Amino acid sequence: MSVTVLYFASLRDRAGMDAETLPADGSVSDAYDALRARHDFAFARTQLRVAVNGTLASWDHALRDGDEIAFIPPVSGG
Amino acid sequence: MSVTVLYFASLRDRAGMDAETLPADGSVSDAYDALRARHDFAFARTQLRVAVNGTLASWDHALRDGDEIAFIPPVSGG
Amino acid sequence: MSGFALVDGAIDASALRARLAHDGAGGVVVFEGVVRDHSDGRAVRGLAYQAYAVLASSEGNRIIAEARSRHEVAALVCVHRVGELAVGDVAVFVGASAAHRGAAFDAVRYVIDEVKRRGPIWKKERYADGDSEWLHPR
Amino acid sequence: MSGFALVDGAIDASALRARLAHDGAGGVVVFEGVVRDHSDGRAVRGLAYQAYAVLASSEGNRIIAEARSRHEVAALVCVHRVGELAVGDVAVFVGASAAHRGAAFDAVRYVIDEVKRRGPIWKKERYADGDSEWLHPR
Repeated sequence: MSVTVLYFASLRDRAGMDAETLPADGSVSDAYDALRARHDFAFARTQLRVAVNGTLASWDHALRDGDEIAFIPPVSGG
Repeated sequence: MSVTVLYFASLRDRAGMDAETLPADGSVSDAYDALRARHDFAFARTQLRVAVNGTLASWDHALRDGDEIAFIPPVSGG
Repeated sequence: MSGFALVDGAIDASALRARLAHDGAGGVVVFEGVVRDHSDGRAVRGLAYQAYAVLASSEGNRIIAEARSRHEVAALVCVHRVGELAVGDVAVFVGASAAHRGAAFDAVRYVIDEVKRRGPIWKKERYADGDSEWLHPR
Repeated sequence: MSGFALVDGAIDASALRARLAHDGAGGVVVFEGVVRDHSDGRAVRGLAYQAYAVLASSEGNRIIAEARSRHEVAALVCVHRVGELAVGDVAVFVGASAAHRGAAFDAVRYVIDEVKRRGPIWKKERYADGDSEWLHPR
């Protein structure tokens, strides 16, 4: 089972990519913890929101094959 | 001694003129009371503000020769 | 730039907006009062505005000064039109620029509220039924 | 008309203003967020905005709907620019028309406040000293 993860702003710079598709299971939390370790992201989960398939979701969302996940760091639009 | 009186909005329509110059003495109040009787103005003094020589003034302002008086009915700009 | 003016022709909102530009200003707020097609349930064809020009200008500039003393804005302008207006015409323009948007919102709102409350300017509505009337709300 | 949109070119404020016109609307309020020449005491040369487009659009339209449910407006639009911007460029436009000006002010302010608070859009500042930085305020 694989999911696609989208990166924005400083997460994108840190990861060095816009997106990646990778094998994953468990929850969105589990995915972030693994990716945080891999890419050395500075943000704790409590500083982020998360979206699944274009909709805001909770951290305990159980991943399904093909899910598109986005981690939303603190915003600064406007 | 004479003063000039400016009329606006419904006061202008009721007086049938933009302005008139007329002999007067006493206070601005006295002038309004006389003009109200002459032109049948609907407004009581308490509904109006008054300006003398382009500046808001009080009703007890004592008229001087050449004063330009304006009675300000309730406003509706904007 | 800042100030109040009466004009007897169309208000050029784009030109006024351009005068608010300021490299230090992160927020621009504009209010435009537009002639509506109805008033108190009656169909409106148009309006006329009349002003006591000398006092409207001094009161308008006093209101601008009050707003500037209360709210930190870079620029603040108000232009009110007089004469005959049709439905959809802009009767009054108020615009502010400011480093922070809250000040721009508050300054514009202060100016339009006070100009409406105190400015020696009067509106005559022309109704679809041919009647017309000066408004003297109280 | 109502709605939220992201654009990657210049925002045409006059064209957006024209879309707010409505014969029943007596008040039009516009907010424009403009790139400032400084930020937190540092000289700014320009900005880049990045958005999560699909979520920014759905959140933006949700914010518009919330504002409409709270404030009686005829039209309400918000357009946010993404990509590279220079000092003085308009980053975001919010405009409302309403029968009564209070509703237009309140709706515009609600939308800009919420878009800034919730919209998945990020700003990268380019400073005069050559440095640049994504802003993640908290």
